[in-house]
Amino acid sequence: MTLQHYLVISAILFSLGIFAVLTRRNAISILMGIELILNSCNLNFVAFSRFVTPPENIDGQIIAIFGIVLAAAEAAVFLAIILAIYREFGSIRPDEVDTLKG
Amino acid sequence: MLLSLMIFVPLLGMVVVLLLPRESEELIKRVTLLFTFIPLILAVYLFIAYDRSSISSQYMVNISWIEKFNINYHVGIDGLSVTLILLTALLGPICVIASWRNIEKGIKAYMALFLMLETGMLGFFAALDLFLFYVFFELTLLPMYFLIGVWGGPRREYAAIKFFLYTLFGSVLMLVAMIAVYLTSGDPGSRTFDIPTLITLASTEGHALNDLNFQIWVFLGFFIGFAVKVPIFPFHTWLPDAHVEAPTAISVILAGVLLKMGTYGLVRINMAMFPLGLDRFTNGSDFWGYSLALLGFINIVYGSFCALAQTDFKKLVAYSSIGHMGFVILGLAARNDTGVSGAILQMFNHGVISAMLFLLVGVLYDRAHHREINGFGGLGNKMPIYTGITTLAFMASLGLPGLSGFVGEALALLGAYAKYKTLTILSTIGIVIGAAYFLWTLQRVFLGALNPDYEDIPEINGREILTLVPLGILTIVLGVFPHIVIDMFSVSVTELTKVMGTFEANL
Amino acid sequence: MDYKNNIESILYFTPEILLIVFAAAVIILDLFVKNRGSQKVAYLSLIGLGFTLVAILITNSTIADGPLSLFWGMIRLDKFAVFFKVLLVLATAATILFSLRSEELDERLKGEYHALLLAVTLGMFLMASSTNLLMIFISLETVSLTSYILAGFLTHSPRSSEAAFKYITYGAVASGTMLFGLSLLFGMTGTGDLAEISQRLPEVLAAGDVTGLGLLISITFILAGIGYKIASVPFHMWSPDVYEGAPIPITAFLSVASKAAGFALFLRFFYSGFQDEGILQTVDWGFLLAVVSALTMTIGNLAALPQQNVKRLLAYSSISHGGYLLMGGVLLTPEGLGAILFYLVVYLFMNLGAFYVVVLIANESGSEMIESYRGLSSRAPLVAVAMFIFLFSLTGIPPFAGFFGKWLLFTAVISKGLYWLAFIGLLNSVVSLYYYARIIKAMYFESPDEDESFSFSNSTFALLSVFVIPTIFIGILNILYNFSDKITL
Amino acid sequence: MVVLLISIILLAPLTAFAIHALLGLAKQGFPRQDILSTFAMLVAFICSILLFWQIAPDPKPHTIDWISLGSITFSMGFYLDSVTVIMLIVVTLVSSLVHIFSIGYMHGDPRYPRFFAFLSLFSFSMLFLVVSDNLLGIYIGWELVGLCSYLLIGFWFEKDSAADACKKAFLTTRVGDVGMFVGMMMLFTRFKTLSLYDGADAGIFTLVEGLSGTGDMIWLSIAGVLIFCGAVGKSAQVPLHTWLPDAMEGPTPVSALIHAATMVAAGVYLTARMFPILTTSSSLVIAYVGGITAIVAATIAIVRFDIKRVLAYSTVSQLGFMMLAIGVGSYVAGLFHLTTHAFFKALLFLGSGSVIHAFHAMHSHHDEEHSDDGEHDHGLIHEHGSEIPPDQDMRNMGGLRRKMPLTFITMLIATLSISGVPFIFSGFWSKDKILGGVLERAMEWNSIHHYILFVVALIAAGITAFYMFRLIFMTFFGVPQNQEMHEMAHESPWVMTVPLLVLAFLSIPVVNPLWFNKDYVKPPEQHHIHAPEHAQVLPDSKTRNSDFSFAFLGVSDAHAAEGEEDGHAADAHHAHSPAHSIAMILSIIVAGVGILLSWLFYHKRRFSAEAVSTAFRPVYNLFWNKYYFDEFYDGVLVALTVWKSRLFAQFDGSIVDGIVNGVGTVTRDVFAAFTGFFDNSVVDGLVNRIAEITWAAGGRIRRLQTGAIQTYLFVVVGGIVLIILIFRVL
Repeated sequence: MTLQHYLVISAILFSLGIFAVLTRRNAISILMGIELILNSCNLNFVAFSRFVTPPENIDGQIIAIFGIVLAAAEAAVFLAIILAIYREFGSIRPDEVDTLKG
Repeated sequence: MLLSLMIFVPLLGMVVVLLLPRESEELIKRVTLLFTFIPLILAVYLFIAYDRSSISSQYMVNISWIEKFNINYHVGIDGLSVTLILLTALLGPICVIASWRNIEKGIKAYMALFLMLETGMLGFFAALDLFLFYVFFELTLLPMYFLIGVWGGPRREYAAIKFFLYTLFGSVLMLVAMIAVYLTSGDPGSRTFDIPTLITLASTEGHALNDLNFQIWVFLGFFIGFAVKVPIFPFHTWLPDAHVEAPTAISVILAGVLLKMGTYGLVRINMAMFPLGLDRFTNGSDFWGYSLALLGFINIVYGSFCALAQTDFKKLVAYSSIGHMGFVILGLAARNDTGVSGAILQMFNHGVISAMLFLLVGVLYDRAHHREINGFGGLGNKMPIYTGITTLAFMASLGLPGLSGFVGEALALLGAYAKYKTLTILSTIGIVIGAAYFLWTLQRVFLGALNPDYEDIPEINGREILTLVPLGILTIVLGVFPHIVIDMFSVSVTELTKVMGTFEANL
Repeated sequence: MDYKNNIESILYFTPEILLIVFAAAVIILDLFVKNRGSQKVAYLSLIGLGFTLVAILITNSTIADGPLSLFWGMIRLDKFAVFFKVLLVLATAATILFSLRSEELDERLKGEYHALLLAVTLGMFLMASSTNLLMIFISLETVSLTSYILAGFLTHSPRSSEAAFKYITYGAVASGTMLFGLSLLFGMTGTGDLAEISQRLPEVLAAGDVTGLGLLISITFILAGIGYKIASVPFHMWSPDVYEGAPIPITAFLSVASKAAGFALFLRFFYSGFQDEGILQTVDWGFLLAVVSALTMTIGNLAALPQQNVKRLLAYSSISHGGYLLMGGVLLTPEGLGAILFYLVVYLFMNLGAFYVVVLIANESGSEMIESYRGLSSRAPLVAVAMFIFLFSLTGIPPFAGFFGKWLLFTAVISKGLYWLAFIGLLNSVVSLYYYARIIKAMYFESPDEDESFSFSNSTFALLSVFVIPTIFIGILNILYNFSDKITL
Repeated sequence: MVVLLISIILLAPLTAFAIHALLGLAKQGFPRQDILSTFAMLVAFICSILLFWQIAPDPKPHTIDWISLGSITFSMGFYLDSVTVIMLIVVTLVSSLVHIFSIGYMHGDPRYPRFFAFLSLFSFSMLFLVVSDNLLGIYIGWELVGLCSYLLIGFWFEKDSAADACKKAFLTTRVGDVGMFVGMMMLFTRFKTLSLYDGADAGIFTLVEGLSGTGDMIWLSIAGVLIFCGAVGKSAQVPLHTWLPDAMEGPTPVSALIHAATMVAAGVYLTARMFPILTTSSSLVIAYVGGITAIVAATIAIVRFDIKRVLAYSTVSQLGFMMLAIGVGSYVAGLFHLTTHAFFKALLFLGSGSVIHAFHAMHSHHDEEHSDDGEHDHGLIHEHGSEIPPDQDMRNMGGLRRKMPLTFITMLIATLSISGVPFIFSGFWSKDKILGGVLERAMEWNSIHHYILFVVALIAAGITAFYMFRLIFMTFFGVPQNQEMHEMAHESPWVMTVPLLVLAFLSIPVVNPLWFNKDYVKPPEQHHIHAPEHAQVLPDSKTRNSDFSFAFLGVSDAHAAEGEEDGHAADAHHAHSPAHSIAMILSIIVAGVGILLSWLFYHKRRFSAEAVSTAFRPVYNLFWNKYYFDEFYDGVLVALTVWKSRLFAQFDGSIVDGIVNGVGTVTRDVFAAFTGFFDNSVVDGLVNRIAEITWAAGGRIRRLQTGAIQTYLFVVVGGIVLIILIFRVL
């Protein structure tokens, strides 16, 4: 397993995330997509810190951990807002939430 | 210091007016009149005390303003600017008196804006720092926009925004050119906006400013900026609308002073600062060499013919000023003593005459509440004095010798003929057409049988006469003794033509 | 540059700490305040901001001899950071004052609201001063997360919830993308410190370990995150909707503070990371940014033209102003930097002022539409005057400060020969006059629908004048022109 | 002394006018303003007489700097020589007489003071024109007299006909003036000065001598002709003559003063002044214009019935004679005819005025003339659209010689004079000089041109005699045509008859004081007239011309000596040249024939004019319709101008604003699907189009803002990809 493998995997993850975000018709799925994106980033960081930076330097892992934390926080806020949306619009289909436009 | 006082007294007046309660209208008017009268006195003093023999600017004040960019509050007057300052200061009180009765709503805001406008105009003519120059130039926009837009006629909003957009469009081009000049004027440390310095730099061999291509582009930038103001065909379409909609006093300022700001800029910046660029457009070698004169010619003929076609009294006068500004452009394009002096004199005289004309239109409009020329007729009997003054103004405007209009036009043409024979001869058509539309108007409004609707139209009253008489006297006096004004700037003009006219034997 | 370890750093970190403390204090006080209507919490947070400001100025005095790098190079304390901190404190204070007067804000959640505002400010402080990829990402997320909540603060209003939803979705994706870019950058250089990155990149580029494409991809991804903060094309699309949906004070806050913080990040990132020739040669960043800025201002202005909702109109106008600001950064020159900082100050006053007028009118007439501004000149003359000063300043007409700001920006651009960009910018200011003038027209040239005049308290006028006076005088008086010389990166 | 006198001459009428004007502005009546003006004129007249003995041997202009620009100075000043003095005397004298006459004629007019104000202003302008030493000054006076003529023709402006006439007069003359101005521009550009005589530095006449080489000669010819254009306008020469007959709408004294004696003669005066710069070719042009005018106007005059129009056309014709004279180089004869004509034509007009006045008495002229509805339908004959006021229609007159003997006698004298009845009447001498000059020129160069011109002039002279006596016969002889009008007719009061007598007195040379002028004692051309001819035959005539001009203009001893021998040569030459005797005989014959014919037609009624007119219907129509000049101008020129202005207005409305419109409309149509609305209350026209485009663009961009979050995100991704692609391509 070389760096390339990790990078390819993370790239695929990232792309899948973007794809999900762009295409899913459900807010939750979008959230999942976002999670995918973030995790691909984490994977990158870890991989880089493993292969690129000297072993004693663990910046990559630290960043990854912070990334996970922030992802969690984001997910929490996101879900809260999705609740609010559901209360107001009775739906969590993102394409139905479009009263603001133009 | 005197000069700065004159410039900012109206601004002070604005503050005072704003502090006054809006109910006490009479007081507001009086205060405004006072604060427009002080600059007049100062201007007259400057006009008399001005040393006619010296080239350099006088009463200079040069205080550092934004030293980081070497921007100074640098004002001063030379013969050219003092002339126009006098014109501005003179029209100030006259316009206030003219607005005495016929501004119904918001007299306070009106007067405040008017005072702000006057500061802008006076400052513009006195500024010797390019940045200051631009700031004052723009400073006249805001009040004008509101004065037309709020107190104007039925289509005032349209006229106001059109005026604003046109001028702003022109002035942003000017801004680019200005910044380019500033950046080219030297190394980061030594850059300057100082007009006299820039003029000397631009004519020193080998300096970056002295490069032909650079000057051509910068010339164009400034030129379009001023051309909108003059206005020069095809940037003129805002003028008739603005004039027709604006209240009388504002039309007077518009035609009397704001148009001159354009031509003044042409002389002060385009001619003095960019001799190479000017030469490119006036050397008569190829099409571009004729372009400036051609524009002047088009203005003259085009404006005159359009005026001939108008049936709205005010529009007619508006188009006639387009025509008359054409003579200024033609004279400037001649870039010799005779032509330039004629042009500048024409600037002053047109300021006075067109002011008279618009005041007269206003007088008639206040009585009849319309401006349809064909709607009148035979007023000559009912309003003899008004008819007399109108005849005087018309005759002056159509260039009757003995009145001020003639001298400027004649000199401009004489100067231009030395350079552009054909164009000048063709431009003389404008003289005939000018006579044609003014006489035709005179006939349709005053001669012939009286239109029964105006059986009891009141004669012009004392207040209106008060506004007109000084201008009338000026037209006659300057027609007989034009040197009163010419001597003011002849030295500066000689200097100017020397600076730029080194390309040819001075005619 | 001397690195401070964590313990030493605490001392220089006082402003941020104060913000955290007061955020907590606000929440606690909110628990004890019986009368929900009372404005104690707001005043407490204002006091907190006051303390913070003092602290900032004190820290400022400590860096007289060169900037400091805190927490082992996580964040940097320099004039640049101080400048933005002061700016942000002012913006936040203004926002709190607006909120006190805004009638749409929910009474029940005052505590959280102000706590969140302070938290956002904290995040922005960090954005302005972070010099490490990790710090950059964390600060960005801090700001974003709190902003999402603030945008959706009107839980009872669908517009607000929708705004929050769009904001978070968009923000999450953008920041995720950015994080990916950051990870790539980290991978290329093996470090998170901007300074080191700027040293290493040329080497690795020269060594060929990294292709220009890789660099381009990572930077573009990062740009997505920053561009989303400063709402620059093509990452601007969230802002109109969010601005329209969010409570007006928050809109004001986002359009000024969040944008300023974004620019702080942008400047620090590009100025400190990309000055090196080697990097500049891989991709023509200057041209990229120039195109982006031209598109931003143009699209913002054009889209603003047909707007009937003043709030939304101002949202688009703030997009175009982002474009103007970007012009200064195009060439990464000191003049550009100075111009941007100066314009940010001006923009703070004139834009907040304009939004404040929107708040006032919305309170009185309950509408944000242009119609509700009809005849304002007769119903509330002073407010109308203030508004036209703000609008003409935004247009960039002398003698108002906006003109001088624009003038600096254009000078910076032209000095590097980008005439076309300057020209586009100036044409845009002509276009912008066109929609600002529609508000002026409504206020001055049209007669009001109903005649009874608005009544405003003196404190309102006092606050208004706080914005009007600088808008008039910053440009004319020669006071602020030189401060930017001291600020370097 | 000279300066003082001239200043008085100029200032007297000016002051009078100023007083009038101020009183008018102050709405103050003033007792007997007529006296004021008249007195001013008399003062001026006396001063002119005094000036007569002040002519310097070699006159220098008295100048002051008017405008001084860096390198150029325009000066203003007087130039005083015999010609100036003669003109001064003529103008002041006729003007004074007309003033006196007007006191009676204009009596009771509501705008009585204004009339005298205008008269004073006119007199000032005319005198200024006469004494000016430079083209600019002349041009100023030139335009000012034009203004006065405008004001006075339109004096009864309630009459639409008067309103039209004054406008026409001003515009027509202005067309000529523009030509003159262009000529001035050419001279100025060449010589850097507009002064004619050598003052501080050389004047045009001196500089002209420096010119040589055909190129310059052509240029100079053009300049000369252009200057002459001014004269064509003012002196109503073909083709710009049409305004003068219409100008008769003005009060009769005005016609007498301005449109007979002085202003219209200014053109002749100018041409004479500019004589030194006239080249052979430009002289020929002038001669032809003069000749054609003479014959055309005369033929038109035959068929007029309006007594004033007859006189008007006769004026035009006589002016043609003068131009002809100058054109052939014998311009002394021209000036001579100018002076004599001034007197007898003024006399004729005043006489006709007295007749008209007589009829007015019944018609209550003044009330009727400017009643607010400017129409006067007396069911009387309509002359081709423009109707003749009944009191001016000769067909209403007849047999007045008993009613108004003084008027009759004086007018008869004038008529004899203008018809060129030999020896006792001044007109004979002057006209004979002209004919003689033409013939002489013809014989010397034996150029076909001048022979033609001579014949033309001769015929014109004959016709002149014919129509003038037609006027006399129709007016004063025969039986009264309109009985009731005849009843009311009466001799005019003394204020009106005295001027008539004075003028009649002046029309009889033996008693004409001017003849005692040291130039005019002997028929003037004796020692002058040949010089130009010599000059003209010389290859380069300019130098000789100017020599000559000084020989004449400065009646100095120095020049006199030269002039004397020149004159002797001339006399010798003259003695042998039969030209003058031939011309004299022929002119007497044609005059006799003309008088005889008109006697047969209009007194004895041997032949009926109607029969002849029907016999030669086409010719008659041509004359009757004044050669269709007016129709031509109205039809073509005016229409063209108006059309063009309309066009331009159109252009302004549509094209200029539409430069962007084209783009605008297209773009708008493209964006029409997207753009939602358009705020038409803000702007239209040019800005409107730009607005529409920008609006449309804005609308389009708005549409991108769909409100669906995923679209936004798609844009984000697309943007990123795009950037990367672009910068990889780059």
